[in-house]
Order: sequence, then structure tokens, then C-alpha cells
Amino acid sequence: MMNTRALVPVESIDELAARVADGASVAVAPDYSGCAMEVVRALMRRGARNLHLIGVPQVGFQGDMLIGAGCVATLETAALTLGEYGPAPRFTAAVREGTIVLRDATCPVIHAGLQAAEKGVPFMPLRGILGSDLVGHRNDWKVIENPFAKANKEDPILLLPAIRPDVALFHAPLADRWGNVWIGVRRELMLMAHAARTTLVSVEAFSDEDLLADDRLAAGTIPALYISTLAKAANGAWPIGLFGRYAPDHAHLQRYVEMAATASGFEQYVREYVHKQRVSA
Amino acid sequence: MMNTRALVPVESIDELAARVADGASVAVAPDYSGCAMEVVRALMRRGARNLHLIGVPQVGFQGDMLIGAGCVATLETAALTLGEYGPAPRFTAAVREGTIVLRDATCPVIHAGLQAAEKGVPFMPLRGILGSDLVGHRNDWKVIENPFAKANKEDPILLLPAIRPDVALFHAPLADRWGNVWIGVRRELMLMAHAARTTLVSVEAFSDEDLLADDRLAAGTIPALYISTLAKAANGAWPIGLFGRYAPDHAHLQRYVEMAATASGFEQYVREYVHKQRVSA
Amino acid sequence: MSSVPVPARPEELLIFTIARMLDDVRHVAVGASSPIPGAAALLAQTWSAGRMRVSVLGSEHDNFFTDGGRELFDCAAQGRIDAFFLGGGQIDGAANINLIGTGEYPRNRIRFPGSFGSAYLYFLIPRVILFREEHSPRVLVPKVDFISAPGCSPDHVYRPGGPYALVTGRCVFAFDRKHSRFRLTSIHPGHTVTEIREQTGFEFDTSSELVETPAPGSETLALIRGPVGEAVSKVYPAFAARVLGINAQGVA
Amino acid sequence: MSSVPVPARPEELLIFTIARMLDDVRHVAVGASSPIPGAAALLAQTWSAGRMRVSVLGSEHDNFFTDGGRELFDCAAQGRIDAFFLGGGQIDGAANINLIGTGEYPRNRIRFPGSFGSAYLYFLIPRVILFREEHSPRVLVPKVDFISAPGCSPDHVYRPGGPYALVTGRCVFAFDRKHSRFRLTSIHPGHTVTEIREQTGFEFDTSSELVETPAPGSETLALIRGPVGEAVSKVYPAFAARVLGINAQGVA
Repeated sequence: MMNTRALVPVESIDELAARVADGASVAVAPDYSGCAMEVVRALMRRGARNLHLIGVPQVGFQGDMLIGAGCVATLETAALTLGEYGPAPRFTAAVREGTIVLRDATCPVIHAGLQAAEKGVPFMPLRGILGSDLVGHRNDWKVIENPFAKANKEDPILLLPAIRPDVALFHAPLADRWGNVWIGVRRELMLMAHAARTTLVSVEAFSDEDLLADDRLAAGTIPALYISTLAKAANGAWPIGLFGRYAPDHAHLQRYVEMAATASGFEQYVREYVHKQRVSA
Repeated sequence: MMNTRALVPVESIDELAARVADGASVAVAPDYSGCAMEVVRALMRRGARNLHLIGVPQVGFQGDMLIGAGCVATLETAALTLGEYGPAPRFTAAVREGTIVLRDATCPVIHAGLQAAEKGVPFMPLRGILGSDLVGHRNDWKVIENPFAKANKEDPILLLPAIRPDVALFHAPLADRWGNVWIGVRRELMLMAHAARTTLVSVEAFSDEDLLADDRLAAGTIPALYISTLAKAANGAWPIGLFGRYAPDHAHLQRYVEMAATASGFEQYVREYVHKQRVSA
Repeated sequence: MSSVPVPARPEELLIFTIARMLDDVRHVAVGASSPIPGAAALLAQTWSAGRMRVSVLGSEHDNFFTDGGRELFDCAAQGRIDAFFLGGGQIDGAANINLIGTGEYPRNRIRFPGSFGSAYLYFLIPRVILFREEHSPRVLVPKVDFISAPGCSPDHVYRPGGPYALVTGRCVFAFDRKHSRFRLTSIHPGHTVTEIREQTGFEFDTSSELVETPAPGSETLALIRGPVGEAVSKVYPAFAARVLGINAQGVA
Repeated sequence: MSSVPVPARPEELLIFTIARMLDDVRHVAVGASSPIPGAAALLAQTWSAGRMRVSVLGSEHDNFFTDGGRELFDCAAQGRIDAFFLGGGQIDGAANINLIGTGEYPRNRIRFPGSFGSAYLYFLIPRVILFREEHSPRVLVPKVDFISAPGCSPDHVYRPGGPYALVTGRCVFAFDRKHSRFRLTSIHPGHTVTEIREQTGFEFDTSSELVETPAPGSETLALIRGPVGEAVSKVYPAFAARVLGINAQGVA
């Protein structure tokens, strides 16, 4: 049988991270989805700069860490939340100091913007939102009269521009050697891959079986067509946890929040868990 | 453990078909997806009238049969095709005689219209299509200038109205007793269910296992929330075939095309395979 | 089931109070970090004999969405979600909510996580219940510093949804959409109108039928501490253990 | 592999001809009922040493879409499909194609199935190869009765894609988008310019470098009848059996 599928390159975590150029817009998943924490640490080690970070539709520890490390110029998200761990210390500090540009959004705007990119259209309409102060602060959003409204009936509707990230970056439980990536019901990851120019994925493991050949697995699989580069990272979502695989490392996350309360504590965290980790890897 | 999910009623095929009111808009799948042929035959037996049939994005034998039986007033589709079996005889005759209203579309318009209904927005923009004679014949489509175009740059773009079918009707391999329906990679069926007011599904079989509890099955499952009523129909997509389960009955489909070449031959087909079949069931 | 019933705890009163607002609701969605509304939804579901659906967002349990992060929002826009809960770092008397921060945007004095889906869901879900346990002038302000989502919209704006009530640790306000004002309708046991006026930064009306918030009866308490509590413990284990004394393996 | 090579069959010439047009393409999509373009894509893929992707639509084999019927169209709009094939009940000299029917719409004299995705993909896929084996004045008309999809668009219309060539059973035309005209570039063995003029209903230019369509060499024929044929037989079993004498279990 011919090989009918082109291969996706598999690289080291640092090589994968090197594909995230300084200044790139980078879409990442929330803590309950697939977070490529090994790659995030590699970006912090490298000292990536001027990233435009996009939470799909929100972002958690990844955002706080990258902001703390000075990697982020712009944050576009519906929220930066550490959930039960309380206020995000480095984000809060950056907001207070004005060191990052905020493009506050609301969840469905991010999804709709990515769907516009997925469909190759310049914009997507969305109901609601009008009257939110978000609208006044987002000069890239437009309000038009609904062209399909009944004659003479006022019906303003918001149009959101397509969001086409330079990079979609996430972690997934499994890939096969053709480059197909299994994400199960976490389809915001598929949307990210469809919408982005480049999709970088770290995975827990590789399967020798074609994920698309099993109709149960295929239903939750992003085809290799959308995957630019893969890297293997067992436990790669640590300390956040990975859907269906492993839980968050509560003790470590608690420790992060405590250490990151101050700039110097955060620096110590980075030395201990971002730089040293690598030496031992 | 509490039952935390509301139940979806399971009815007979005829009861399910009775939920398709005369005059309803009914979205159906193409031959390569899930076709509820038992229900289609029940509609023909009942003599359903004035249906607005929507192919998602095209329709095959279901359309030819329903048109032949006089059930269809309007056909909205990107194509009515019997594939390798050649021209669709009852469709062709109805076009010649002018007995159905045609709302010719192109595939992505149907998908985008359903996505607009899925998102609860009145319209969806789409690239391409401009200059097709379809545009002139569809007075429900609108062309606007892209509000996101660069200043003074002409950039017309088509807006399509939402398609919200009264009924989504399809056949699927499996449901569970909570009403969740497995459709694998055939996600146009999920889109139909999201977009429609009522979703009627016939299934090959019922599972006692919760489809949403297995993360591989969940990825290809429509949650019960979107399913209005279920019916069991083993081999229910015959003679068309069902993805992943059974192949088309080529001999029978060939026989259909031959018999349906004339109005009287079609009537004989209906007597033999639509009415009699029921008596023996 | 607990063999020695104790009087309703404050959280149980809130659970019962919110659950009563979910009568006849077909589908309620609730956040994974909202244990009291979540428990209320599970209680109301029990009353409905299973006819009500409860979606717990971001949870692996009772989350039956299979179309990714966008599905909740699409589902709401389709009219398939009847009730939802929102909070707010600040809430004002016109039911505007602020999830962005205090002080001037973007360099807020105190920054909250962000608006999440509030600016959307508040418009599209018919019965949005505002819930905030802290009832103080810091939270309930005359005017929010940032409108993440407005309480009301002009008539011509498409808005099938909006605020229904505000439940706090001290009382319940109903929301009058026509006049864009809250109306105090019930006061939790042990609290007073005077105290509520002092602790509320916005003006509000008072119902002519102002009552004490009804406490759950022994039957309801048995439900909360029994089968509902078990369900709660699967979704909100920390809350169930701390408040209801139930661990995920069963009744403690 | 066939041990006694026979000269190229007409279908093999077409497969080879179309495959040569797919040089340097990263991803080609092809319909499940398009065996000759499909075989050409699989041949080109072999030449690419596996770097080229081939998506066979509506097939359970080599169809790696997992987002439902819309994915092909979204994928094209994202710029991830470089080449595609369209046919037409009628094709005119401006590369307009008609998949609706002859005579006046909507009560067409002869009704075709419908426009499918042509009105979209023709705009968005850079290299659309028109393929129609029947080369007659009935098919290649001066002006189509219905434009399912136009060959050209005004400059201000967003259109990264469009017609690249027209391959028939008699010859190959290249399409000149600037002048909106076909140019005869090669004639299949056994056919003549005069015959092509008679059988073509539209006007066309003739290349100054008009050649006979190159036939596949023995190496390519061995590929078509060997490993490519095996792959073809998995997707287009009836075609592989009838034309290449290969059944799905291997070489006949």
C-alpha cells in the first residue's frame, strides 16, 4: 500500500518552541483543555518576546507565567483566570503597571472570530454584547444594521473580525505517526488548528495505529493536514493537568500562586521550575 | 445515583413520521451520510404534503422518492443526485413539469446557513459565488460591501440568511437510552440537529451504555439535548446504506431507477416497496 | 442520609432559594466553580423528576457538550438554555455587572479575571440569576466602573434574555426589567431591611409583600443532604465536604 | 505489475496528462465519482514521494475530514487545497460552467443534478482543472445556459482561485485568466486541430507551441498499472477493474 499521507515533522520541545516567532499571535487553550506547558516553559527559557496571546476563549496559568516572564505584549482573551487559586498575580501586576496591551473580549467573540478564520470570511456577526463597555474599547469591532431585518425595523448587530492566529499551540493526549492528533470532545483545539496559520502540538504519546482508521477515534481527531509540527512531552500539561488523563497538581499550582505573588518570587519559581527542570530533562 | 438527564421519547417509525407536519421544512442528509429511509417511506405512505426539503448540502434517493410521491413543494439543495445511477427520474420530471419550486444553492451556502441558525445569528457571510446565476435567482441572498475592507476598496461579499429547519431528519448507527446519538465523523448531522427546531432520528440500535461516558464515543455523539424523538429501525437506511455499517443495495437502487423512469413505474415501486413492506413489518 | 437533622445552614437556604427560581425550567447551565447555584440546579432537577437538564460547564461530570468551547454559547443562542447564573465583582442598581475591575480601564486598580461569556449570555438566556454571597457596598455599587454586560437594553436591541433576580447572602431582589430597578422581595432569617439598606450601594424598591426568605423544610433538607448532596459531591467535592459533610463516596 | 506492457490506453493518457498538472501541489481534493482525476492525483502523489496529500471526497478511503460536510469548503477557504477538478454539463469559452441544466431555468429542458460546491470552490482553489471526457459542441458551448460558477470575476472580487486548464478526450486547453479565453496547447494522439475546431462550440486560441499530448512512458505506465493502480482500486474499484484490469485485492 502506498503512503497516501504526507508526514508531519516531530521535533524536540525546544525546536517546537523555536517555531513561535517573537511577535507572533499565539492561540492557547484554557486550563480545562489542552495546555502545552512544556512548550510554554521552553518559551520562557528562550525569553520569547512581544507575543500576542489569545485565550480560546480564556487562558489560565499559561498566561500568567508568560506575562510574568515578559513574553507577552498583548493579551486578547475573555478572561485570565486561575479559577479556585484566586487572582492571577503576574497578570494583575502587569495590568497595574500597564506593561501589556489588553484586548478584552467575551468568550463567544473569540470562538466566532476563529470560526470566521476557519471559514475564510473577514467577519462574523454575533448577537448580544451591544451596550457592554467592551464594544467601546475594541475599535476592531463594528456595529451594523442587520441587512435581513424587516423594513424600517432597527436591529443593530455586532460584527467581529476574523481571528487568524499565527500559531495555535496546545497539548493533546495522542498523535499517530502520520501526524493526526486526537482531542476527543475538546473541539476548541480543532477550531484553533483550522483557524491558525501554523499549529504546534505537544502530545503525551504516539500511536502506531492510524487514528483516522478507527471510526470512534476519528470523530475526535484533528487530521494531519492542519498540524504543522509535533513534539512528544509525557506529562506535558503539568502542572495544569490534561482532560481525561491526569489531574492538576494542586500543591504545585498553590505553590506557584504563592511564589508568583511578588516579582522576585516569580523569578525564583522560574529558576527552580523552568530553567532547572530542563537541566534534569 | 440520580438520573441527571431528561429522557428522549422513543416512538414507532410511523409516530416519528407523524411529527413531520405537512408544510414543514425538513433537512435531510446526502446518500453518503445518514438517511432515515424507513421514515421517508412512512412519509410517502402517509401522503405528506408541501414539504420544504433541504439537502445538507445535497440530497439523493430520499429527494427523488419524496418528490415522486408528491410530498415536496420546495426543494432547497446544492444538488439532487443519484450519483453513479444517473439522472434522478422523478426530480427531472418534476422540474420539467414545474411541479416543485427550486431553491438551488451551492454546498457551502447550506452549511453556512445552518451554522447561522446554530449560532443564532440572522446571516452568515461567505466568499465566492458572486457572478453565479444562483445569486440572481435567490432573492433571499444579499450582497454587501465588506465593512472590514480597506478604505475605498470595493470588496463585495455575499450574506446568506440563517437556515433553521423545522425538522432535521436522519438515521444513525446508535443511540443510548438517554437519547444521545452517535454519528462519528458525520458532523453535518450534528449541525442539522443544532440548527433545527425539532430533530427526529431513527437508529439501528440502542446501547445500554452512556455514549457520553466513553471519551472516544462522546467525540462523535450528539447530546440528547438536541434530540426530540427517536425510533428504532434496524437496516433503516436501506436501500441507501449507512456509513460504517452497511453498503448500498446496488441491485435495488438500480431497480428503483429503472422503475421510476415513468410515473406509473414509480407508482408500482411505491406499491411494492413502500406500502407492502409495511404490511410485512 | 444524616440521621440527626440540623436546621438549614446558610448555604442550604441559598440552595433552596435559588432552586425555587428554577421551577418549570427545562435546561439550566451552571459554572464548575459555582457550587451553590450548581447545588440549587441539582435540587430543582430532583423536583422535576429528571425532566430538567443541568449542564455543568468545564466539568467532566454532567457536561454533555461535544462541540467544543463554543457550544454553550451557540446553545444559548438557539434558545436551548433557560436559566443561568452570573456574578460580578461589582453589580449596580440597573443590574449592570462588572467582571473587569475597579478604577479606570485598562489600568484598573483591582483587576478581575475578565468578562467571560457574560456580555453574551446575559442577552440570550431568559432567566439569568445574579448570585453573589458578599452583600456589601463594595460589591453592590451605585454604578459599576466597567459594564461587562448591561442589565437592560433599548427596545430595538435583540435581547430575549436578561436579569431575573439577585440573590445575596442577606436577601433576594427581583429585577424589574421595565423600570430597570431591583425590588427587595425577601430577607434571609436574621437580617433586616435597615442592614440591607446600609450594605447596598444602589437604590432599590421594596416589595409590598416583603417576606422572610422561606427556609427549606425537613423533606427538602433531607434531599439536599441525601441524593442531591451525593450528586453535588461528584461535581463540587470540596463544597459538598465542607458544607454538607458529604464526600464523593457517599454520605459522611 | 503487468508483465507485458501495452501502449497507453486513452484513460492512462488522461491520467498522466492531469497528473503532470499537479506538479508541486501540496494538497489536491477530488470527488469520489471522478476516477480519472482521482487516479491522476494518486499518480502525482507517488511522484511527490508522499509529500502531496490527496483527499477523496465522499469516500471512506483517503477521506481524512472529521468536521462534517462543511470541512472541504472551509479547508478550501483557508487556502489548504491547491488543486481541484470540476466538470460541467456545459462549459463555455470563458470557462463558465453549467451544472444546472439546458434551456431556461427553472423549468430546464434537461436538468442536471445541481451546482454542488462549484460556485464556491471555483473561486477559492488556485488550480481548478476542468475535466470532461466528452468533447462535443453539446458540452463545449459558446455560452452556457446557466452560470453555476463563472470562469472569471472582476478584479475587485475576492478570488484567489479559478480555472487552470480544460482537459477533454481530445485535447488540452490552458486557460488565460487575463483574457478569459482558452488556448489549445496539446492534442491527444489520433486527433486533429480541424476535428477539435468542429467539435468545440466556443472560440479559442491556439498555442504557438502546440504539441501532441505526451504519452506516459513505460516507467509511468508501470506505476499506473502497479502501485498507483492498487491505490486507485481501493477508491475507484469499478474503474480500476474495467480500465486497468486491477481488482481491489491486487493486480488482476
